Amino acid sequence: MPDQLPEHPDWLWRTPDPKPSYDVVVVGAGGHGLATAHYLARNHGITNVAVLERGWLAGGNMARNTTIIRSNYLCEESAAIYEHALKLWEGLPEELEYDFLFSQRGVLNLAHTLQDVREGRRRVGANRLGGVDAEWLDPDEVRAFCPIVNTSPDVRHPVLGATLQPRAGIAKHDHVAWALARKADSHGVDLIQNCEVTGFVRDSHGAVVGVETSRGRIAAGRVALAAAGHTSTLTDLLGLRLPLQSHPLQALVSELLEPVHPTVVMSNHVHVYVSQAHKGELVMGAGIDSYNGYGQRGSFHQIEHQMAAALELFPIFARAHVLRTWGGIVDVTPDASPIIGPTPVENLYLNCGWGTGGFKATPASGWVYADTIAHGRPHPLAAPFGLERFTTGALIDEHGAAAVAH
Amino acid sequence: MLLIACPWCGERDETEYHYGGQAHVAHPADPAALTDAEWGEYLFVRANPKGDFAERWLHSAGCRRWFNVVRHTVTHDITAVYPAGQARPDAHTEVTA
Amino acid sequence: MTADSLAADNRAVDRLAHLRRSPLGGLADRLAAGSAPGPRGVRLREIPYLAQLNLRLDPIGPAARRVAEALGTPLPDRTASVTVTGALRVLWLGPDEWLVVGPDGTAPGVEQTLRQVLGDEPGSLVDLSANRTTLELSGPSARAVLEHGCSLDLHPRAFGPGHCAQTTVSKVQVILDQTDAEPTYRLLVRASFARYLADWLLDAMSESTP
Amino acid sequence: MSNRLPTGGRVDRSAPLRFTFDGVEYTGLRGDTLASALLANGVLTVGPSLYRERPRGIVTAGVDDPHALVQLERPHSEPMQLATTVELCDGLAAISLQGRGRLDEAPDEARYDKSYLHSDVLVVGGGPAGLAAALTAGRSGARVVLVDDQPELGGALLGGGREAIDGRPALTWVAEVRAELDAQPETRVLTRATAIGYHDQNYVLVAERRPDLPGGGGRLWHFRARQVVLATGAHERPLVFAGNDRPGVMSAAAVRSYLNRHAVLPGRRAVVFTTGDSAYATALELAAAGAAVPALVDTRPEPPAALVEAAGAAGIEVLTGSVVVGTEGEARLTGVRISALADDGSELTGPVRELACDLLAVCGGWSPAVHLWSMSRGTVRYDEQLAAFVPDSAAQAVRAVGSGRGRHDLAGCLSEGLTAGAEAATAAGFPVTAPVVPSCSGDEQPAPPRPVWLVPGEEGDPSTWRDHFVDAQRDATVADVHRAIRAGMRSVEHIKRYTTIGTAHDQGKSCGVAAIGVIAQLLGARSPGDVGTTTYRGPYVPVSFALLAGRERGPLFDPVRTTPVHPWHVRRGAVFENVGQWQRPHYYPRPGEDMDTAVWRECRAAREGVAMMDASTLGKIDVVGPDAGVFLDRLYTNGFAKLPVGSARYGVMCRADGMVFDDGVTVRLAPEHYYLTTTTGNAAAVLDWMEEWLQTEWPELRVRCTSVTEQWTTVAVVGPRSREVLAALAPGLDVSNEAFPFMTVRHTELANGVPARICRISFSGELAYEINVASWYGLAVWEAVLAYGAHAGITPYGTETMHVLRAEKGYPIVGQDTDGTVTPQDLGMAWIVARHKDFVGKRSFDRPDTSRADRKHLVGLLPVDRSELLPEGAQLVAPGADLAAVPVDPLGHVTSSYRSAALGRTFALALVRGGRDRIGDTVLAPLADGRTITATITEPVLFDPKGTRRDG
Ligand SMILES: Cc1cc2nc3c(=O)[nH]c(=O)nc-3n(C[C@H](O)[C@H](O)[C@H](O)COP(=O)(O)OP(=O)(O)OC[C@H]3O[C@@H](n4cnc5c(N)ncnc54)[C@H](O)[C@@H]3O)c2cc1C
Ligand SMILES: NC(=O)c1ccc[n+]([C@@H]2O[C@H](COP(=O)([O-])OP(=O)(O)OC[C@H]3O[C@@H](n4cnc5c(N)ncnc54)[C@H](O)[C@@H]3O)[C@@H](O)[C@H]2O)c1
Ligand SMILES: Cc1cc2nc3c(=O)[nH]c(=O)nc-3n(C[C@H](O)[C@H](O)[C@H](O)COP(=O)(O)O)c2cc1C
Ligand SMILES: [Zn+2]
Repeated sequence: MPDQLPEHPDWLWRTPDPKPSYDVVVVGAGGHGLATAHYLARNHGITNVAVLERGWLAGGNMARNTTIIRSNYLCEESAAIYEHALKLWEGLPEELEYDFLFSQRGVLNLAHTLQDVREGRRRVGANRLGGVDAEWLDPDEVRAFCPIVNTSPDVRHPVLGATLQPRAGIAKHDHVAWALARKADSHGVDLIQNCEVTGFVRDSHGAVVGVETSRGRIAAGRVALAAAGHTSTLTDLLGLRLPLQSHPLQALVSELLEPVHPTVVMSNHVHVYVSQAHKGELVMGAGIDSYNGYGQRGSFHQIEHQMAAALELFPIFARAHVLRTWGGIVDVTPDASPIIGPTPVENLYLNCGWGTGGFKATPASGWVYADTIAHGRPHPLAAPFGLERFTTGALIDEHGAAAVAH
Repeated sequence: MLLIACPWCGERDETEYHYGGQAHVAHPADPAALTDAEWGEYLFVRANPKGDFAERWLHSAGCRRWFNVVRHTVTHDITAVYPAGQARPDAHTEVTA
Repeated sequence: MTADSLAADNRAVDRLAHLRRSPLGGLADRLAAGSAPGPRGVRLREIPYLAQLNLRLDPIGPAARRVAEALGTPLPDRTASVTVTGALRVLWLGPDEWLVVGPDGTAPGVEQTLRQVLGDEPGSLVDLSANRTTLELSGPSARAVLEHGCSLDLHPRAFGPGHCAQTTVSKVQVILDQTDAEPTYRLLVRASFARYLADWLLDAMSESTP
Repeated sequence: MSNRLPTGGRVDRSAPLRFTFDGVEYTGLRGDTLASALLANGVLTVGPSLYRERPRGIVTAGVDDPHALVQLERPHSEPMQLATTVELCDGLAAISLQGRGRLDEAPDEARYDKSYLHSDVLVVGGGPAGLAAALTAGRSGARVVLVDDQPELGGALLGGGREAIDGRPALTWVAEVRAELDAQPETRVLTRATAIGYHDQNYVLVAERRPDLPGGGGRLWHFRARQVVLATGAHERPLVFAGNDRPGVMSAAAVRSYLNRHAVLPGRRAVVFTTGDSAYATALELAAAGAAVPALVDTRPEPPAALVEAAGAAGIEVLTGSVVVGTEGEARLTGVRISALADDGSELTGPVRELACDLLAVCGGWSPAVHLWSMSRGTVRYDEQLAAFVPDSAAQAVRAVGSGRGRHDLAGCLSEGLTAGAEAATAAGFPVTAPVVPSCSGDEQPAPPRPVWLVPGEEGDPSTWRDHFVDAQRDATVADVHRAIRAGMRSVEHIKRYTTIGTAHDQGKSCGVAAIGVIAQLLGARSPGDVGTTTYRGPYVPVSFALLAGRERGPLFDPVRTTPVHPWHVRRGAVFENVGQWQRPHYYPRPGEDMDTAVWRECRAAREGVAMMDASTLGKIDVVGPDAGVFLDRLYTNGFAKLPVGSARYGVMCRADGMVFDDGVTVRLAPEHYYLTTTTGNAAAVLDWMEEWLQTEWPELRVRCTSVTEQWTTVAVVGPRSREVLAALAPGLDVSNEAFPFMTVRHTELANGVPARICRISFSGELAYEINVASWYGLAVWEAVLAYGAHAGITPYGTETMHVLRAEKGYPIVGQDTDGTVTPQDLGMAWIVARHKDFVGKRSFDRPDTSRADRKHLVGLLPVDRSELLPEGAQLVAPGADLAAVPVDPLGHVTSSYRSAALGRTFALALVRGGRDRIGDTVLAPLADGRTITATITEPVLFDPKGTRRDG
């Protein structure tokens, strides 16, 4: 008999009404907002916290991502924060007392050109120096690790090798969010849904002292944005302009299939990333749409291209069926790295720009953000990701590592 | 698949075009006169409204002309198309809700 | 001056003809084999070595008038798309851009004449005859074949003889020029993409041919 | 046992078809679906449920079936097919599934096609409403397309029997309409064609099944429609009661459809359970077909008297105000338990009555198929009267008609269709008026239903109702919904994700709204309207990856670009490298040679004799106009306006952020005519970049750019003996150093008469020429060069040798030695950055980070062991670094690394932090296998640093 998914806990979270005032108001109950609330309470003892969510909890990108978790980023700064996340993931099911199906099945990043090979080897080397597990596989080893990948040399874009991060994998996105929400709630954090932040309350010095919401004004000692694709719509209200563009990013699932795909495969060159979730559906991401969009939908040609690309690498998928497609709104920065830290506006903190790849960072993002908010200065792992880099030019360019993202 | 009317060629599928981001961002006349912050802003910061957005498209598979479009970033309704260099025809303020 | 006299001199070409290879020269048999006659038929062939001069200039300047006189026809605008003058077809490509297409060997003559009438007006005239080749797709099913990979509205109410467009067919950019109502289309394609386009068309034609 | 009725139905009794299911042989008829054929053979059970392994049966007759999933094995292999939509064919073989399909490793041989079509009016759905719409729209002369997912038109009428239009059987009207549509020159009808997605700007995707093709391929239609009419009908809802998943519990409309369309009697003794009028027809027709119908259970206390009377006349007892509360049986239904229900629906009243039966036909109400409407961003609202979500306001040029918007009588459907067709055509510019609505009978406007969302269990409370299935495909029950709510969930989206209701193969087509009803009830909401729906997403039915991929697979996946010389490269046995879409010779091994040996040989030829390469893939752009020089000055870091006519210059372009973007040589052919070359991979990007600046920033510049990449074939002739080869090849040209100096261009006629543009430039440090000819002559000229160079042993070389030669000279390759984070200064090219003019990106060099002294610099590396090759991509660390103490501080990485014939050793280029200040230092490259290579940092130019060789 096929695996039953693990039972959820009997109790998840309360549905409280907002109080007039909190020490910290987190805007956005995605994974990052929830993890921030959890670590504010757990690591810093700050529990008079509200997480305000315009819709249903974790209904943004957290509900929509392809759940790939890895830390094999190119730049030291990125690898450090993503690896911090991966280490946290490894203990998170226990910490949160919730089996959210974290599965370290490895991630292959395929190389199809000589330049891909150079870049792959470069990343493997950099990762190893950074303490991130990484291996280089030749095509035969790729086939051994994932037998359904077409490693024939006679295809248009033959597989010339791959990087493998064995500790990478996937987790069940919704359950992660609920696990964080449940813990945050149990620490006393108020998770307030259907509560959209529509404005900011500022004192005579311009410091933010509260938010206006669809459920009334809420005073706040500090306001921490974790609104992903919507971040700049909020900072626009403060006249704070950010290097962010919100784009549609689509994904899709197949019907349930017997296990065929043992790992996670990503190919920047052919534009594929795919895993098979526990229930049995293939989970696959499409390319990012070029234009700005807040519609949680993208253009269908992305999906068509994605399918053609998938069949180049996985001929066995030809007769799998697309069951459902959807889109999210990802906030992309010029260097494909996030922005974390204080802002020029007093009491206002920023955690955004995770773009196409922030699910994997969820616990570390919350960890460093909570620390930053609690101490009013960037956590060391967050320090390189401040807004100043767009002035100094010290970008953390992850386009290579993140080309198709995740 | 958006349908965009090139001012020169008429309605074509989105795949014939190349997206160019926010319209009406002029290259500073004298970059050397700018502070690092101002230059950084020119390089990296663009409007990102949820609502009507004046943006650039290039008809790359057609007449190869750049032009401007006012498109709603939620509904994708296109309310204006005009050649590069022309002022934005409508006086809408961008909605950021 | 008539357009045909413009296009007269092709001696140089004759002399070198044996050295030329067209991008699809080796494929003629396959193109023929993929074609089919009949009421649902469709034919595909390469028309190699067409003269192609890319002309760019201000459409309302004095040079445009001089060019029109030399060609014997005004430069087409978008709505006119194509004008035919003698053996030459003038294709509208953009608000200040045209492609003058003529028979094999006519490029030098046309170029010389146009360069003269252009004078020192800022514009450009670039010989692209070898940059692209031409595939001709014709027959009752030609439109249906194109519709497998071209998102333009090719219905006679929207597109017909005298229309041209730059667009994409499958993954390839083409200049599409409908030359008659049968319909017959010319697809002008960059040489390095010609093989792919031909293969793609042959594959799409197998939908239409029995 | 045969359940096939002797007469009737739309099946061809003269054409028996053999098929197997789970290995057992059966026969069916043309016109059957796999499901109807199975039912005809008395097979009802299709496969156990996903988690609980409960037996499950066929429920509906269409795309909304929750259980009837099979694995097709013949005529082709395909997982997760609905037996209710698979058309039977001879030799078909299928097996049952337990909720999961199996992918077949055998290659998929089917054909997949796409087509783009524009229409004035697109009608989705070929039932009475859609037919009526297409008919009027078509009469206007507009371009009309009607798509329907069934093999024949008629929609719900195909499953009916008693409906009449203009006094004749409704299907006669259908046939007449079809004939008229076929005769309209601009109308097109597609059957077996399912609209799967409705996107912005009236972009509708339609998946057409083509079972006639071998392998069962399909076609994906891309429609752009000025106006759309959605006539997609409605799905009958199940009811939620204990044991409602037992095989033998079927949709009442489906039972009727099997009876009338396939002449199959799915049960001998049937109970009907309904919340409204429509199932009375099922009961009556079952009885007429010979089944015993002991009871019709109606939730309404007072159903319409005429219906009750008609049922009574047929010997059917109508139990009003009642519900089925449970079922009996194991693999198949053997009986039901019936009870009265309190007025407020909260509890069962009165005694439970048991009735033996083998079929329970259920109608829980009708849910208009609002999927496409919703995908078009139209809003839906909950209609209390209809107990259904119906289309509300449109967001695009679309109209919904018929039972797809809650209109459940034939005359009404026709009327709405005729009107919408006329309105749509008129709006598309083809004015027409709707004809008079014909008279209809046999399908009258139903009385209001009495929805019952949750039939109380006979015992326990919702937390224990584990056999009240809400989404049976996911084995999700009322107890699961209850648990989600008890855990704190309030949003329907959360409950969906917690219980996985609505996420299975059918995407909740039948159970979705029923689930909302259950949720509303358990939340204590006033109405399902307060709970709302989850988001409808495409595709409307699952479609294969292969269909979406279309014909652009395998060889057609991505164009392969080749040069005119390509056939020669192939003949010569070149090993190719993909560079962008181009295929370029990587090296030309001779028999027995590996890559290293071949490259060593090719390099030596270039350094010692003469070698040639096909450089045609370089991007080439004609830049023409009085301001061309000024324009190039603004784009390149160095100056071009003052370049003499006939001369060439190397240039570097940066992005506005100051990072190197491209490089190449530009020649000034005439005062107003430059000929610019780009790297192979960047050709299109550079042209786009140039035009972007011209059109959007500097429209005042009188410059025009034209790509001439394929106009020219470029043959590079390289090496000390290249001059003598050129002299022979171009007899009319004075090739002396004085007459044809470095970085100049000449026009000449080659010995074979071909006109050529020859540039004396060098990417190897050797004396070298690039011969450009019209690409028609490319192959001939390549062969001529080869012939004229034969006596000098001219050697063709590929990209690898090119890379070695340039690396020996320290010339970077953009994209290999740079990665978008490298400035010209980082490359040691401060000399190429003009101080007295502005250019794109210049301001960026003054930013704090870009002006740091310890940025990564391009340097040379010489492994201490002269034969040790550094792997490209290898990281570099300081000597003495403790590799075990992660994180280890990296100094940089190897960008290029080769064996040099000229140097007689290995060498590399690398980006190293503060590298120019470390020349002479050693660094370590830790390798994957645990070894480390020690290397010395040097200047990047390792061969002929004084440049003495380039003049020959
Ligand atoms: C299709 C897709 C695939 C992806 N795949 C991967 C992957 O494989 N691996 C990976 O690491 N990452 C992936 N990502 C990226 C990842 O999902 C995001 O980076 C991450 O979820 C963002 O953080 P979040 O969870 O906090 O954001 P969200 O879940 O989007 O949270 C932001 C929340 O803020 C709320 N909000 C916004 N405005 C307001 C307001 N004014 N008031 C109150 N609340 C507000 C939103 O409703 C939302 O719930 C993918 C993303 C998409 C769309
Ligand atoms: N008495 C009742 O309560 C009741 C309830 C429902 C329907 N009806 C009757 O059924 C008929 C309904 O007529 P109608 O025309 O509105 O609907 P219909 O159900 O007759 O026709 C809809 C057609 O659209 C097709 N379809 C649905 N989605 C599609 C898609 N995405 N792509 C392609 N095809 C698609 C269906 O297969 C069907 O053939 C009327 O006669 C009505 O009275 C009665
Ligand atoms: C990893 C993952 C797996 C999913 N699996 C399924 C699935 O099996 N069936 C399904 O209907 N939807 C599945 N979904 C998609 C959700 O139903 C839904 O489309 C997504 O959360 C976006 O929400 P929306 O479509 O309501 O906007 C999955 C989503 C993710 C991120
Ligand atoms: Zn255009």
